[in-house]
Amino acid sequence: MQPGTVSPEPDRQILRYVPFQSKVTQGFWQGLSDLKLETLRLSEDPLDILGYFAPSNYENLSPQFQIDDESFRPILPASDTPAEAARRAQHEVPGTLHNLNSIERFAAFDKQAAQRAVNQQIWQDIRSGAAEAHPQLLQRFLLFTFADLKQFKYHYWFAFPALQPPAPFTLAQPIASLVNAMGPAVAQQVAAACQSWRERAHLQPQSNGSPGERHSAWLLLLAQDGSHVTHHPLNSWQQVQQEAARQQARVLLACDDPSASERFPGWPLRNLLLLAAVRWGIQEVGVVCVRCLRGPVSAQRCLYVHAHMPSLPPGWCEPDGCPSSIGWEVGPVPGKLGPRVAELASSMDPHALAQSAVNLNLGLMRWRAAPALDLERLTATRCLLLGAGTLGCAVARTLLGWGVNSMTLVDSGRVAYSNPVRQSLFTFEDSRGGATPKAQAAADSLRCIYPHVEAEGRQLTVPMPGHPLTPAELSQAEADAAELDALVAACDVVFLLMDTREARWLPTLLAAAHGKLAINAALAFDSFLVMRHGPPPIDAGFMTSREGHPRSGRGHSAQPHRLGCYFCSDVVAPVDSTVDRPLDQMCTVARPGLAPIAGALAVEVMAAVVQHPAGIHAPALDTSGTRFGGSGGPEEECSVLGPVPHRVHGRLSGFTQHCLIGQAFSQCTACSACVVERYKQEGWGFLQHALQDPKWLEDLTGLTEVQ
Amino acid sequence: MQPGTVSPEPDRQILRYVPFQSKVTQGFWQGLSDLKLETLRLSEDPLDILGYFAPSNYENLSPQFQIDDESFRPILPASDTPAEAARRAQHEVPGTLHNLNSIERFAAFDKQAAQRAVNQQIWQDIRSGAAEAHPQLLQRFLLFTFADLKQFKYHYWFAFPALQPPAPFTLAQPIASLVNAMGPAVAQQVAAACQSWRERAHLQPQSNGSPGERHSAWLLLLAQDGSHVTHHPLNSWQQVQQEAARQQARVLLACDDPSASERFPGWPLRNLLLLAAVRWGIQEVGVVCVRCLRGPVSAQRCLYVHAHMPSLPPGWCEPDGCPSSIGWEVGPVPGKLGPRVAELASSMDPHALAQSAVNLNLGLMRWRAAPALDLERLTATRCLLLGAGTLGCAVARTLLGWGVNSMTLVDSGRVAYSNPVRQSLFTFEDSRGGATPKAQAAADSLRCIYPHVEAEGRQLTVPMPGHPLTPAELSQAEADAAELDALVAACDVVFLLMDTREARWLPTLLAAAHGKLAINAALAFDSFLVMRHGPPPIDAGFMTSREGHPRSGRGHSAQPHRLGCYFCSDVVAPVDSTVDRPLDQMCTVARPGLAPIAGALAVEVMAAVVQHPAGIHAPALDTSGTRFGGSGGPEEECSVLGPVPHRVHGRLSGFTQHCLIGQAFSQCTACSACVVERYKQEGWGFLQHALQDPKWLEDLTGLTEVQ
Amino acid sequence: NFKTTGKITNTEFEIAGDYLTRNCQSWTWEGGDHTKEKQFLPRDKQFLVTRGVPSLRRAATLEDYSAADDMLKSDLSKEDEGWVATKATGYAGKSRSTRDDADIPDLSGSGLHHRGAKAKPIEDDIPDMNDLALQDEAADEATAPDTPRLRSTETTSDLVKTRTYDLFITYDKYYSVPKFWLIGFDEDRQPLTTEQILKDVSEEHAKKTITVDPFPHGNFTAASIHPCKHSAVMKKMISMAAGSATSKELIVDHYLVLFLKFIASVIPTIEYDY
Amino acid sequence: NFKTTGKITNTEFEIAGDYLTRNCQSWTWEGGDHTKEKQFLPRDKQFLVTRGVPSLRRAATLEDYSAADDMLKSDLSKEDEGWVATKATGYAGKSRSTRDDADIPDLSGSGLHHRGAKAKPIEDDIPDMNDLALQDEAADEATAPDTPRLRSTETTSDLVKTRTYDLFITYDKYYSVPKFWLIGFDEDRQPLTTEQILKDVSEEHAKKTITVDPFPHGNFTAASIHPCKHSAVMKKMISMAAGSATSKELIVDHYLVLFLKFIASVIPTIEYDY
Ligand SMILES: [Zn+2]
Ligand SMILES: [Zn+2]
Repeated sequence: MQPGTVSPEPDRQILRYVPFQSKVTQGFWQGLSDLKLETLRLSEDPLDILGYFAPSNYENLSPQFQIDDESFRPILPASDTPAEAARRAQHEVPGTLHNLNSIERFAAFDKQAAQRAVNQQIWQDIRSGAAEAHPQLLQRFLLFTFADLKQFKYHYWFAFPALQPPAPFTLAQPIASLVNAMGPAVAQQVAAACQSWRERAHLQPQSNGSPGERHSAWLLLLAQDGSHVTHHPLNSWQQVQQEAARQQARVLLACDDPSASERFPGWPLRNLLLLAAVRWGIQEVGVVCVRCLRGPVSAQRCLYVHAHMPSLPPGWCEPDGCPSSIGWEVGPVPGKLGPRVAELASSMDPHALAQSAVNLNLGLMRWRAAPALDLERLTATRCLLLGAGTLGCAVARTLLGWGVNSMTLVDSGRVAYSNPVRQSLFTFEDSRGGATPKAQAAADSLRCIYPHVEAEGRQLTVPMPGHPLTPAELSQAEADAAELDALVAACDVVFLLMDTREARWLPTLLAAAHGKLAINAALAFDSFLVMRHGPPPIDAGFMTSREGHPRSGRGHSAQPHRLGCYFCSDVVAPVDSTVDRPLDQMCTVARPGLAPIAGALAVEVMAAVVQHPAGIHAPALDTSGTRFGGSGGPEEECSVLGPVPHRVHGRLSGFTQHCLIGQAFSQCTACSACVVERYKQEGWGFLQHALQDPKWLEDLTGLTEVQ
Repeated sequence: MQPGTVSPEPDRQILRYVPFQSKVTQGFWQGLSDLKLETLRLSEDPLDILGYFAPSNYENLSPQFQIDDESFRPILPASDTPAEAARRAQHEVPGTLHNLNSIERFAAFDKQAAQRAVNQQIWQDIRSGAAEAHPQLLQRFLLFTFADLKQFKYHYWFAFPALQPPAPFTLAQPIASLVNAMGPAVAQQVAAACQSWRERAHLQPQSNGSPGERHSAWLLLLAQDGSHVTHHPLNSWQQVQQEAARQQARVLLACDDPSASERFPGWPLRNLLLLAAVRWGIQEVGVVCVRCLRGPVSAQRCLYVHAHMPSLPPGWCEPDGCPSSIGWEVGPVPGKLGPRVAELASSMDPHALAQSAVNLNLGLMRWRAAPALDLERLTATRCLLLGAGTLGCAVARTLLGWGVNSMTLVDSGRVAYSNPVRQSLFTFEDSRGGATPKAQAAADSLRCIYPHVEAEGRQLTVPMPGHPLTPAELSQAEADAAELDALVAACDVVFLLMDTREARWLPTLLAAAHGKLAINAALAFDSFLVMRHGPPPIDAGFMTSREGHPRSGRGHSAQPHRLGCYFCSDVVAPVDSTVDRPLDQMCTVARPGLAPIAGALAVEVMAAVVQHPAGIHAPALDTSGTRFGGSGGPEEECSVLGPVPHRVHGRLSGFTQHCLIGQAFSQCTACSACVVERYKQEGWGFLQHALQDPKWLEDLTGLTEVQ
Repeated sequence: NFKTTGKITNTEFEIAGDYLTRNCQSWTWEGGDHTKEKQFLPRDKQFLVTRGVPSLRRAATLEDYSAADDMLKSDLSKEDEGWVATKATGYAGKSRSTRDDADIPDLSGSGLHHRGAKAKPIEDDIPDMNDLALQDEAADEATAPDTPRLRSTETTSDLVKTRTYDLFITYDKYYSVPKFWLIGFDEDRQPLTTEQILKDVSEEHAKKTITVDPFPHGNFTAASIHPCKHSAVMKKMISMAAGSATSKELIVDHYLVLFLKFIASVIPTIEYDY
Repeated sequence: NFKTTGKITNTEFEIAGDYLTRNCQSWTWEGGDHTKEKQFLPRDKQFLVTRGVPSLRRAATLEDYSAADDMLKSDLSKEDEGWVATKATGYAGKSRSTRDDADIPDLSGSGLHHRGAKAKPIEDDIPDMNDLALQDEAADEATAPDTPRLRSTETTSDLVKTRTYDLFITYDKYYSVPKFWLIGFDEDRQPLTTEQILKDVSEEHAKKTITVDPFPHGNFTAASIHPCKHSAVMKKMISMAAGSATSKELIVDHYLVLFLKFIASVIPTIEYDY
């Protein structure tokens, strides 16, 4: 179709241009995804979109061409507002989007046919004068995309077609900065005229009432002596030319130049020069490549290009003689043309966004309230929740709030109709038919709240002393005890959230045997107890073997340096003198506010312990300020989250709350050295005996003698 | 088909029988529903089921025929257990269920054809001897059902076919009790033999290993002198007959009789007599209708019936001569045959079950913990929750726990990705895209938890002083203020759960203006304040009109008998000497346990106030036991739920909690008489001024002079 | 041991159940749904049952407190006060035999259309069955006269239609006590709603101790008495029974009889055996 | 009023925005998505924006504290300490101009394959485009030499590919302060993840003050600096600026310039104008 090619004159340097680097925002991909899902569906029809570029504003920065959420304006439903102005600082360029349905379509699509269609449009706009009236039309672009909406992965390829003249444009003189080419004074005049053009453009409303369009190219009329410079639109070439002849002035071409290079102008100049050659038939032209520095036009940064046009063979300018073009963007391999891929799962996948939002929100706590907070230590804590009822649900939710990522919930029950109103992880649907196991439903619910949490539910009955087992049940109980042992071994913190006292015995023992932190919460009708268990007897420096029977018959032979467990207070310990009724040996009827309070406090006690440098050995402070345990340094008193209590007793009647301290009891049936050691040595054999005959356990620990 | 009918001998009374009254348990309908949904779907094929009857056990009680969840045993997958025994105390009878797909099918189905089929089965069993071996076969029944699974409405109709002899059976002598008929001694012998039969039956395992079948009819061999009685199975008629002839003994027929009537035996005797007539060809027979009294056979209650058989025309007993039958159950209209309807929505509709379970569970609280608790007063309390964030969600959940039925949630925000882990009514799905309004999502979530709650969400911005409004925003703010006023007027309790101090001002004023209880909760990083606002100034006996400016420049002119509001403590009040930092004027970064605790406490404070006889005027107790307000009686100190606090201050650092009292401040910008009065008089005009210029408000109240 | 705790083991439950079924033959052992078998009890002795027990009066109409009840109540500590009602027959035994059967006033309002506010006139829902030529059947001269729904002067029947109950006792391993279940039927033998059942429960206990749960050995839900305080009450009753001079040595076999006496104070209207 | 509260009204925001766009022309007003227009601001002045601002270094490598920062910090009360970081350029102004451009060590590890652990070698995902006969185009003699991704000794280009940012300032009516938003792009002009953006945020503020929210005037999400403490910090900065002898009378017009100085302490790596 090209009537002929002419080689450049050998003595002149070829004019070279810096290609655009495309910049696609997440907003564009979001818009494309929405459009495809809601409107396009399987359509591959080409779409009119907009792109944006601006003169270079920063040194050294490669030129950029932006596509963003506003690029879809031409295809969005017209609002009742007037037609949008171009964005103030940028030129708005029409383009064509081909969104294809598969990676194969993306590869096989006849891109060159699409390219030829755009070439034709640009050629028409040049020849018709449309591009003189709207110079941005010279910068029409093509975009091919394939959106993998499941993986938030977007394949794309831009073309910025530059029509090929019969031979390259050449330099009549080397490229120089405007200042060097014209001298500082004239350069300042020219820059000022360009600045005036840029500022004036959008201030003039168009005839239809919409804001003025900012033209990316214009003419400058430069007085012979450089004393004054005026700016004119591109389509006034004839008049300006005549005026120049009359005034003996020079006409210069000016264009906003996205390139920051001191040696090469940007891509838009290419089609502009072709327009000058084709439309105006000129042989050479002086061009000011307009660049800014942090806003205003900078004479220092502007280039002056004196371009020499190739001679156009006869008939070359005919309408059907549309030249071919180049302008495909390079791909990820340097220098090699090809598509790119944007992987935006982390910024567009709602799951990833949720995770990020939650983490950032957690981080806010360190900002001023608790800068020393070791969040990672908390979030990495693996929690085992024994019981998924009112307390279990409340604890799990507060753990989620702290960002704790790994939770295992154990419960043997199923969701009943009366549960959801008090057990905050269940809905009516879970209770329907009464068939959903609580542990499972709770874990599922946690994932619905926060998909990243690693929550697991185990339907398991905790073997309880005093609930005799038939031979048929023994093997199941053995398996349950073994599973529970494994679960305790695999976690960092055990929460005891059951509704009977006896169900807490085995987990208390297991936590002591494995040296894990145990947090205990128990409710009465309008009071609660939240406590952490002390460190295991071995850790605490207590002798590990049972030297015959306990040393004396005295009941209060507490070890001076160890905090007690839930069962240590079965005989009234000296420090804990308050009412210590069996809080749980009654029906689980409690004021509705109690479980959320106790559950939240249980987690906050855990958090305080985890943040304390001494961890499970953290000393305890009671309400009166009395301290228990630790090696004595004042810095030990607090964790980042404040003093660490041992037992928190609260009452809704009167709205009181107190921290108390209870020492370990050497005859404790759950955490004393002899019990822990026996379990470690004998395992199920010991458990079976203890479960079947709690009295035997009392004999073993010497509690019988104390009674 | 009936070769001929013979009229009864005119001189004898016709033997009459009490029909069964069918009894269908909810378990049967549940099973049928499951079966239809999971297995039958649109099938209308007849199904084998089981029915149960027993001898009369209580006086006067009409005879019953039971269908329940075990009735489906024949069509359930065979378990690995041996064939089931009949239920110990009952006879198991085979029947045929026709479950039809629509009410029209139920009406139009050819029930008489189905009836003829059962007639044929019974006729065959009589003639073949099968009914002698298994007398329950005589009681085959038919059941037609249509299950409206959406409305839990079940149409049903039973038939207990009694084959028609050519003429009715008649009484050879009047019916009498066994004792009257045979004398007490013989009657006791007979009853003892029957008791022995009943006890022995299920003790003898069948040849296939399954437990013995309890026969509903048998033979008695009664020695001439009544000295001894033996029992024999029905199919030993020939031998027993011969034995009787040899011993000069009488053979009596015995059958378990569900009728309690002293004058009429029950339905099963009908087909049994026909069997005797057809199979044995006898003309008359003595029958013992066996009845029990609370377990054992009662000679007093048993009837003795001497039946006279109609003479059977020749050929009547042929196989193809199957008689017709009667036995359709009467419907709801007395004496009129017809189907019945069981409406089981309240016992099978999961929504109804949930409501009932929740109510029953709430009732447990009154059982021992708080017998005087006025639950209705609490559940009828209409609550307005301003804010649906961490606090709003926690409050709504605790209100659900108390059974509060009406909640309106107000919030202007939308669910963000970081919300669900801390705001317990939202899930990840709500935050997806960030488009769901919080108020709406929270209300929806409440209904998912408990479908009966009346929860409404309003997306509304509370106008705040110090946030100046442009003219364009004024009309929206006016509408918002009006809506808020209406919401406060329509509720009983307002919860202030926003995250800025200034957002609480207008609701505080509105609660005072409408005399509603306001409960306020505010969070800092690790501390919280939960308080109730005092009664409005007018209620408290404060002068209602503003007599010029406040009386003096003294800042602490608190009214002695009114508790303060949140804003009363803006100048340090004498009672409230603790730290009173602006708890909420910071970013909502709080330890995760804080919101559930404060939210739960807010509701519990509300519950204590609502339960107190003085309501909003309830005196307050602080932690030291100091009392404020009330008329002085000691009985006033507590509500059923304990002392009512004014301000509850808590800290997670150190796990402390204290109740404090703050008096009302006569220059308060939110609850003082002059402010409340001005709002009542001027409405929006006053609000607009106050919102736009908080300083004006300070001038108005005289706070400026105090500062 | 059961004397000090008020609890019994599964084995003791079996012993007491055997005693009950021997002495109160309206109670029998059953196996129920074998797929739901509890291994700690024999396959054919999973629970105790008695069916079709009549209930002639509603709890609200019962005014004949037995003196023994008051005695029992006054002796129980405050801890258990919720459990034994003042308005109940019970401990003293079969005071119901002294009742006058004419005293059934509140039955007159009940009956078919008494099944809750939702029930429309039933005729609306029933298809036109005129096609079914059964009319003449009703005239069958061998069918006994229709049973009246309430005691009337009509002499054609000596029967009465009244509420009945199916009652179950299971063993609750968690609390180590028996658990009592009831399903009620109205005068037309249709299932009672929970609300209706509550009218047969002592006012002191209605809405406090009754919950509705899936029956563990069958495929239905039933009202049950929450067992969490059973052991405490049973302990009291056992010590009182043992203390009374007339009673023979109390053995665990008698536990369920005692238990049923206690239940009778909760549900005074159902005339089951013990 | 803004001096005592640190807050500004929407009208003052407009005034300060006009001042900023006049004096720092890289900032412009825009209207954004008109369906999301806030009525309290003019239609074409909904927010301020500057695009394509380069960021040559990561925050962790910035060690050139300005003395003024330390001064500022020491003067702020404990209450605000989280807000002004020690490791930041900021109040003292354009200390960045003193930087040596050769000091870009950490860019060497960045680039195309730096887009997170999930990124497989991109070639795997790209379809074979051999069918497209474009190879010879790359040889176009009029195309300037390829821009290197990092500053190298190659003399063919004087350009560099580096991170850039689009920056926005909106008005937050709730807190009555400006709110700062940023979207980042990597060396290949592909969107940065939040984690990557955090590398451009002062270590004191990263993960503490940055949240990701929907941009109120567009259809995208962006990182933003949480505005809840802006008023307190601005109040401090205003009083310090007013106190300094060299400064002219501080008027509300200067508010956003001061605000951007404050933001520069939070995000020291982005060389925007103020
Ligand atoms: Zn212990
Ligand atoms: Zn006030």
